[in-house]
Amino acid sequence: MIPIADTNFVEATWIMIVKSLVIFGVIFAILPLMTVLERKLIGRFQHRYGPNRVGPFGILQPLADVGKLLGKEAFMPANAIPTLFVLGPLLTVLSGVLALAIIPWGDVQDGVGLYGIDVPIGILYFFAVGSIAFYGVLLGGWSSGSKYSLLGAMRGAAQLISYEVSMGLALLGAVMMAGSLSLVDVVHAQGEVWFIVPQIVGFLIFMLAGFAETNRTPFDMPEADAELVQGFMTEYGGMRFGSFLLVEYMEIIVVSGIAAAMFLGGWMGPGPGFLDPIWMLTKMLGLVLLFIWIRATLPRLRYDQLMSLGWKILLPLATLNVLVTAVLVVLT
Amino acid sequence: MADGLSSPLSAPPAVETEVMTINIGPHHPATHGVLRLVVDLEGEVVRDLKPVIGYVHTGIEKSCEDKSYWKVIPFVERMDYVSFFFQMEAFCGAVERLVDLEIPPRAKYLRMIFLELNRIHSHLVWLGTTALDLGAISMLWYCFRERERILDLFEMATGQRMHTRYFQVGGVIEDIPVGFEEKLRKFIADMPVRVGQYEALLDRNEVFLQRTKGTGIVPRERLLELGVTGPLLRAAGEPWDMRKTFDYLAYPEMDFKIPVGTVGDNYDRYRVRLAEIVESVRIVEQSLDALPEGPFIADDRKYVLPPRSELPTSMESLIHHFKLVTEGYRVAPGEVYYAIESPRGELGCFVLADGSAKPARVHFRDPSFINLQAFKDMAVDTYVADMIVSLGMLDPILGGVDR
Amino acid sequence: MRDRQLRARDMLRGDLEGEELERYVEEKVVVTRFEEMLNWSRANSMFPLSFGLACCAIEGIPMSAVTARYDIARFGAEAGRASPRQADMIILSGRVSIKMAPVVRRLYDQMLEPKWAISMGACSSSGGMFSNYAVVQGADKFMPIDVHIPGCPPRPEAVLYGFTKLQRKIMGNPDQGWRQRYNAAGTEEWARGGPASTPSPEAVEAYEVARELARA
Amino acid sequence: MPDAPGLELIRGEIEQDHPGAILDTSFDRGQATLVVDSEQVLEVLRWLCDAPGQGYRFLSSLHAADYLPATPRFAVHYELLNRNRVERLRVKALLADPSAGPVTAGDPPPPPVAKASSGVGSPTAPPAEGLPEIDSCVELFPTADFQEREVFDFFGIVFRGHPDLTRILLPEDYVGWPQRRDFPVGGEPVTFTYNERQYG
Repeated sequence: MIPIADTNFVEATWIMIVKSLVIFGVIFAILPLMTVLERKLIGRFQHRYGPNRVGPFGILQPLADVGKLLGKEAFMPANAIPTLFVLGPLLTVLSGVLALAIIPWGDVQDGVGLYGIDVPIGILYFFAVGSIAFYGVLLGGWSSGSKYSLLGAMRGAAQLISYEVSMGLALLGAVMMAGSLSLVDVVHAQGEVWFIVPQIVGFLIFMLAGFAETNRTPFDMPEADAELVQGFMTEYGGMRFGSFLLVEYMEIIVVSGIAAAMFLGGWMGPGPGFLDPIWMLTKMLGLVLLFIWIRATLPRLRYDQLMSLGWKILLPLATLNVLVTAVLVVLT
Repeated sequence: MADGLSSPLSAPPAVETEVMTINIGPHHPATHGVLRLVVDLEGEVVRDLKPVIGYVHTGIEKSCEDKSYWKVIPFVERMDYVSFFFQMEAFCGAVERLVDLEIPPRAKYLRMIFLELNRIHSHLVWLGTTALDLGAISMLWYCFRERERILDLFEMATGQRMHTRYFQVGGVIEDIPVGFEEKLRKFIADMPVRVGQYEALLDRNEVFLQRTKGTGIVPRERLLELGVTGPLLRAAGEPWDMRKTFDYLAYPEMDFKIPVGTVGDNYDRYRVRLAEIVESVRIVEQSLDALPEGPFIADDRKYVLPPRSELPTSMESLIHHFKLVTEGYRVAPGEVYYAIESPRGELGCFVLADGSAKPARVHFRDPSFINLQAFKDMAVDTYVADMIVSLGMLDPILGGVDR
Repeated sequence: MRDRQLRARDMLRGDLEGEELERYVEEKVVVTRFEEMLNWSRANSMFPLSFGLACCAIEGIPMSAVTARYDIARFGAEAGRASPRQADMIILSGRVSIKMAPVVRRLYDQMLEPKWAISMGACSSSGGMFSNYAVVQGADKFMPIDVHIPGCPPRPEAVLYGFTKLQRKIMGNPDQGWRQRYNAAGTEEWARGGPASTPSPEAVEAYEVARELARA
Repeated sequence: MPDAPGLELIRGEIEQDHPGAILDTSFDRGQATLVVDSEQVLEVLRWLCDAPGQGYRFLSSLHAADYLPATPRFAVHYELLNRNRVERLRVKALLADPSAGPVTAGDPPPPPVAKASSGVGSPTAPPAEGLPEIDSCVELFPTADFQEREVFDFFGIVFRGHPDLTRILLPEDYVGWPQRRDFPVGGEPVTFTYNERQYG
């Protein structure tokens, strides 16, 4: 057997399986709650209640949503390309789930690492897997056979290319300070000071690019509903549409998780070791709230403004940040 | 981006590109109703567009010919359904000119109060929906919060939220109720604060400024050629407001300013409308202060229903009431064009009387309909996203466009 | 508890016996429960098509009914979808002109089953005051309508009331026999003679899963 | 508004340049109207727009009316506005109905004009026969574009030289001119329980 990646730490297979099941279960319990959280929070931002009729505090709302979406008619437009049309949502879900694996929830405790996997190429893995999502968007939009979908998909692809670069460069500073690509090592390196302090520029660029990566409000070009109806998912209905929606939230979790691990000290926090995952979750949730807050507040950028922001401001800034960090790291 | 403004979108790109014709509407989230736009896109740039209208054509003008004069009023309200008081005023004013009826001063002031409240209401609906098009979703809720207060006032005085049928030929149908003034004063005290809050949310937002500044510019001369009036024209620097130039109601006695823009871009349109809200609040305040005592409807029994209290005692009143309700009043042949300043520009009403109790022709010169012709000039050779913003800033009400 | 009672009753009657009886009872109970569950989720998660025709649009779902004072979001119906593929409910808010009627029908056809329609206001219910050459006298002429809301325009409270009526209808009170009556089974593709409308594979799968779970 | 003598002055000046263009003037309820020969309406409008001292450069509204029993049956109204002097002036171009023949006042109204307008809908094909015609003023006032289309849509008045004279508000394949006085209002009775037998 050829090892895909060299792991720092070897565990029994059954532990890995249990771990993956637990992570999967926890995340899929959080995701629906996030949708209802967003709807309720945006409601509060807008002086209203939001869903509150289904279950206590409307907490069963996502259950109803999923049930309804599952019960919808499976439909494909007459001029869609069948295989690719189905493949689109599958790919996005796949990439979202795969990216969850590297988020570190805690240190190695009692011989078990509280994370899915700890690959030495951690960040690269995140980029590699995250980029697959855009294949889903592109294929889904293109194969729908609708002009709105096509425009949305094209915007999505261009947006990915523009922002992936700045995102990578933004993380590079933290990576250089930690001296490792592994997320666990990066968290360990933040024992004295969280990287948000020395790497504030990197953090901001990463979050900005994260908004663009997840197609959230100031940068929701691919699904700008005032212009392109629903962008790439115009023709999707039922659970295929639901999975696009779900992946959006999954990507928010992933981006928040990476940001928390890279810049906010990951699981670090006062208290005994078993609180580590709680700390991680708290930090992630804080970032998720930021996402929701911004969605309720900011208008959308124009497509060309988005591009020039990415290429003319974020990219030079991120490069400069990397250079300065490199010099400082070498000097100290 | 500064370079985004100066980039020559009108020049053909270096690479060979294909024009894609895309059909926006009649159902589209950003067309404010059922406008259909056939747009030629070159990449993201609009190269040509053609508005296709008529999807809510209701035949109101034809229906009006079939109703007696006082029954026409509810029909005309439903044309431009966010500025219903203005349609009523245009029609009632035209008929008053036809029958040469002077309305009492209290009715004039009451009409002004409701017209200006309606103007605020219309601008609030515009602000909310346009901000929604821009992606600033919460503005809709903030604007509609204030709109509900206006509708409460309408409901208090007239019994209906929308389409109130409050204005009558000869005045208004009822006096304002007790407590209305107090509620209105509270509202006009709050409204400028709220406008400040909207500004805080939008005007200090770099994204909003980037999206609106320098987009959708049409020069003043071209706007005048196209017959555009209202805030669009004023944003281009032409101080043309019929409340100032023509003498109707008691506007000459009011002290208010005409907000004027400089460049004529979408940002100016936004600023002009926000400033108009503040000016309208001032007009409401002044007319409330100066509200004269006296009758709220003219005392001409030929055209105006007698007061309810007279019916049991006066035979003559009963006869008048019966005649007016069953047949209506006859109007001597003639034609009148009466125009007022609606939230969207010149709202003209042409009434042709042929001597019978029904109008022979009612035509509305709806500002949305005329202004929509400028949309092509605003949107061609801009990005499709700017086209959506320009459409929002144009503020067409499709009920008014199609009538 | 209940299936034990049922089994006891049928055993007493002697209609069913042994294993057959077991299966019968389980199927009955599970299927009705599943239907109920599905209807519950459909009723509580309505995505309206963000679509407006005329005056009523200002008072209805796209605008007033979602605003702070009325807040249809409480019922989980604020997520207006611009694409008819993702919407469950269309609200005809305003007069339907002869030019618009084919478009509305097309939108309705593009929505995926199951779908519902509310006709809001007098104009779309009956033509209202506009009894003339340009307005379709009632939207029932070209598409099935589930709930009619009277008013010109109806107050947002009336819209909410009509919506809760629709929710009750979806949950099977009254039942949905009208669909057969109107032959409102399918989409445009179905009408062209395509394959008959079948439940989606996901739905079938979910159904199987639920059955398995119930068995275990 | 120009007052009554002012209106006569305008009439006199136009008569000098375009003899026979002005058929009549009227000053009614404070509104001044020039009744113009439909063949020369464009000249009159241009004169009112360009002549020194006039400057009626803003076309507020363009609409038509159907005076059915009267002899020149139709009229196209131009509501002109002088924005410097804040004066309105209505120009009214009378148009006979060619399909009706010489109708005198008091004759029964002609049958409904619901003929198949085959050419309507495509700008290239000539409009149906038997429709009144008038010159388009789109060159002079670009704002007249939509309004002339609307008048054509509702009254079947053809504007010669209009760039795209198609139906604007009604469906393209609609037959008939609904705002003419002899066109029925249409609609249909609503069935209620009490009249179900009658209409149901």
